[in-house]
Amino acid sequence: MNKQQTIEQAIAQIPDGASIMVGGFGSPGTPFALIDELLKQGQKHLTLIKNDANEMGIGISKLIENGQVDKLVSTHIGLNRRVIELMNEGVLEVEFHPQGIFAEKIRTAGAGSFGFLSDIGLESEITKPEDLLDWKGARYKVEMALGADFALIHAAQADTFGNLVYQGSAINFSPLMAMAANQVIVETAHCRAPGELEPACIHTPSAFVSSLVVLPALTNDYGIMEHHVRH
Amino acid sequence: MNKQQTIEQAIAQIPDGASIMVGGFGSPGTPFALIDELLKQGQKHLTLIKNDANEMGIGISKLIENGQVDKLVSTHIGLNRRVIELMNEGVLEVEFHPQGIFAEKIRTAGAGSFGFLSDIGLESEITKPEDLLDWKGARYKVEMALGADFALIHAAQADTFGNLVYQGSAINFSPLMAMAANQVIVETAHCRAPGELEPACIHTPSAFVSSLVVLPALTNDYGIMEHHVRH
Amino acid sequence: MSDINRIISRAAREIQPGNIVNLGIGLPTQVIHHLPEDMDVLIHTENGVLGAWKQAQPEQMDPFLIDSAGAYIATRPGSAFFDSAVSFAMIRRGKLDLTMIGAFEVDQQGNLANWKIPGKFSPGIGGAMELAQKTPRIVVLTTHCDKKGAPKVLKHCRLPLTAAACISRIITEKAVIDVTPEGLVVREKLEPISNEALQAITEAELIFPPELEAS
Amino acid sequence: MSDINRIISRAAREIQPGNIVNLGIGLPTQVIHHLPEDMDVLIHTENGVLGAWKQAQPEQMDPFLIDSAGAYIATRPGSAFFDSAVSFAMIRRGKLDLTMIGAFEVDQQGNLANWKIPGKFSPGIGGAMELAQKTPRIVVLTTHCDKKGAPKVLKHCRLPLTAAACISRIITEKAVIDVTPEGLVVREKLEPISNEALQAITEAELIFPPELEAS
Repeated sequence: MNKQQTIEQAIAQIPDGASIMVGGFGSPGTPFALIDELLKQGQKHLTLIKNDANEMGIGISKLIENGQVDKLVSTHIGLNRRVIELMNEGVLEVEFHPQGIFAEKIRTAGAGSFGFLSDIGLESEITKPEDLLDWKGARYKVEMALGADFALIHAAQADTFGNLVYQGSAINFSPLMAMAANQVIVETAHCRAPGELEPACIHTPSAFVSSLVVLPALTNDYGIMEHHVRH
Repeated sequence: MNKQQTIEQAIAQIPDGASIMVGGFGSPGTPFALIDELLKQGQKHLTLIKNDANEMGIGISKLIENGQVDKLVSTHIGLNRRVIELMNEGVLEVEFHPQGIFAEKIRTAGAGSFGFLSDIGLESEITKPEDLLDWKGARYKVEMALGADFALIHAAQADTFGNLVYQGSAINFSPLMAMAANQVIVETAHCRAPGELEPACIHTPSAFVSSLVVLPALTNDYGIMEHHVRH
Repeated sequence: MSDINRIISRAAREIQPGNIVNLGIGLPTQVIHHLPEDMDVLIHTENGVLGAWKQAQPEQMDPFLIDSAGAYIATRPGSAFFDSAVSFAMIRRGKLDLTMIGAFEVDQQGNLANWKIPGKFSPGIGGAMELAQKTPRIVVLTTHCDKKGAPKVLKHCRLPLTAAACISRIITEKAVIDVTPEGLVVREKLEPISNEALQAITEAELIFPPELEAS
Repeated sequence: MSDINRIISRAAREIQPGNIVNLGIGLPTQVIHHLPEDMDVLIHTENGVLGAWKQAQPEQMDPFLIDSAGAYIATRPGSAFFDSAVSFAMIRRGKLDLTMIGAFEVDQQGNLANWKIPGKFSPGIGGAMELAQKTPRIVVLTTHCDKKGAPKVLKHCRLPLTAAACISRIITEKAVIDVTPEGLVVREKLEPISNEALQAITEAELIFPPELEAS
C-alpha cells in the first residue's frame, strides 16, 4: 500500500494534454512543489481546474505564464492581473462557474455520478437554454460532473498508505478533487507510518490517492505571503 | 449559539406526520435515547428514513412495533423479522433504495440540490421508465433529493454550539442527515465547551445543528449487543 | 467620519447575537472590526471556515488559514473547518442568517449586480451568486453613487444580475434603504440630507415614510 | 474439509497484496479469517471503514465499530473511518479492486441475482447493487446447488438481477469457474469430480479446457 514516489516520478506520469485539478483557495492548499516540478518537466496543452489562478508569479500562474496551459476552469481570477490579460487576449481559454457549483460538479464526479439538478443562476446569463430541464413539475439547471485525469494535492499530513489530513482553510477543494480525479498525486512535508493518523480525523481516505511525494521541507511559497496580509 | 435543550423539549418539536431521518447503521450511530423519548411522547403517522430497522425491540423497531410509523425509507431490513412481517402484512409501507443511492439522495438534499444523474440499477427493476432521462447523448436514472423535517443524530462528542464528532463506524449517515433535515436534534454524552474540539476534526459543523441534548450517560443499548457478536 | 466608515459602522449594527454571517470582499470584510470581541456571532467564509474572526496578529498568522478575501485570520472558540462542498451546502441550505455584500448596481426590485461589467470586468463569479440567491437576508453595502457620481441605486439593473429580488436592505453613506413590496423605503439618513437631495442622486424612486422625518 | 471451508479457503487465495477488498455478508465475510495477519490488504466495509480486520477479541470490542455484516471488528494500522456517501463514492469510482459476494443465482453471461426472491424474500437492496455494478472484479462465493439440489449456475438468471454481466469468477465447493466471452470456463476442480458429473449439476454449459485435465 506504500504510495511513495519521487516528485520526478510522480509528475512524469502526466502527459501533454492532460486535465489536472489543483487544490487550493489562494495560497492555502496550493501544491506549490508539484506545480514547480510540472513547470520544470514542461508538459503542454494542459487543462487546469482550480478555484483561482493564484497570484502572478506563483502557483499555477507560473504554468499559465509559461504557456503550458490551454484552458482554465475556475471560479474567480480577480487577484491575477496577468491571467486576466491572457484571458482577454484570447491566449488562455477560461471557463467560470459559481464557486459552490464548481465544488459540487467536482464532488459529483468524485461520487461517481454524472450530474445534478440545481437552481443556482437558473435565470441568469450563466444558464444556457440547453442546460434547462423540466422534470416532474419544476425547472432545473443540469450541472454535469467535472472530473479530470489528475489531481495535485497538498496535505498537511499523510501516512504512507495515502490517508490525508488538511490544515485550516487549506482543505477547500482538495478532498473533492482527490475523489474526482483518476490519478491523485499528493505532496506533504509530514509523512507518518500507518496507524499514526487518527482514523476518524482523516479527510481523504487512502483509496483515493495514487502517488505520495514527501517534501524535505516547505519552501517560502508556503509561508506568510505579503499579498495575503490585509492593509 | 448554545443549542442545549432538555430531551423533552427537543423531541416535543416533532409533530404527528413528521418525516424523520435517523442516523445509524445497525446499532452504531443509532440515537437510542432520542428514539425512546419519541416512543414516550407518542407522535404518530411518522415517516422514518433510516438505513435499516434496527433489530426487534430496539431503536426504531420500537416505534414501528408501537404503530407510530406509517412509512420507512430504507436500504435493508433483513435483520428485523418483525418489521419484515409488518411490511408483508401491508401495515408498514417500505421504500427501498440501494445503500449508496440512499446516502447520495440524502446528501443531495443536504447540499441544497434537487437530484442527481445516476447509472446504478439503470436496467434493473428498481428503475421505472419515468425516472429515465436521455441527456446529451447518454441515458441516466434521475435520483431525486431526499430531505426530511427532522434528523435524530447520535454524536460521540459535541460542543455547546453543536459542532459534532462521530466515533468509528457510527458516523455512517449522520453527517449527511444533519445537512439534509430542516431541524437537527442531536444527543451526546460528551458535551464540550466551544474550542475544545479540534476545528479540523469536526464532522458536522454547528450551522447544521438545531438542538443539542446532553445525555447523563449512555444506557446499555449503546453497549456491546449480543446480536452483533459473530458466532 | 469618512463615507466608508459611516457605511461600515452602520452595517455592523445589522448583525444580531446568534447570527451566522458571511461578509463579502470589499466593504463588508471590514465590518468585522466593528464587532465587540465577545459577540455571540459566527462568521462564515466560503473557503471553509465557520467562526472566522479578525485579522491575525503578525506573530500568530497561520499561512494555511485565510478568509475568502485572502487575509490571514484568527478564529473564535467553537470554529470549524470544512471543505468547499460543505461550505456551499451550508449556503444553499439557507443556514446563514445574513450576508453583507458589495454591489455595482442595485435596483428597486431588490436585484443585485456585482460580478460582471461586460467588456470591462469579468474575473469570475466566485461565491457571490449562491450567497445572494440563498441567504435569507442580503444587506448591500455600497457608496450611493459611483466614482463618476452616477447613481448605483437604479430603477432596473443594467449589468448582468448576480441574483434577482434578493436584497433586503441597502446601506450607503447617505441612507439605509429597505427593499419592500411597495418599493425602496428610506429607513434612516446617515448624514444630513433633504429628501429631495437624496432622491436627486438616486435613479430608483424612493419612499420617505412620515416617521423618517420625525427621527 | 467441509464444503463451506473449501469455498472460503480457496476464495482467500483470490486476494492479492495491495488489494482493496469488500467482503459481502455470508460466506465472503468469513474469508478474512483465512488471511495472514500481516497481509498488505485493506478491507472496505460499506458502513464507512477502510482497513477493517477480523472480529475483535471480546475485551477489545468497540460498540461503535462494526462491519457491514454487523460484527464488532478490529481495524488495521492505516485504517480510516468516513461517512456512507464517501464509502459509496469509493465503490462507484471503482477504487475497490475486488468484491466477493454471495448469490442466489449466477449465469453464463456473468449476471448476478442475490437480493430478491419475489414473494418470498425482499429485505432490501443494501449495498450489493453498487458493489456488483462498480467493482472491477466480482468473485461469487456460492454452493454449487441450492439446499434442494437445484443448480445455481444457470443459463439465464430467473430472479431479478443485482447487476448484469458483472461476475469475473465463481467459486463453489466443486470448482472455480471463470466468466469469459466464450462462456463459463472451469479453471480448477476443488474436489474429485468428472467433467460429466460437474456438468450434470450445472444448468449453464461449462467449458473444460484441456489444461484442466492435466492439472
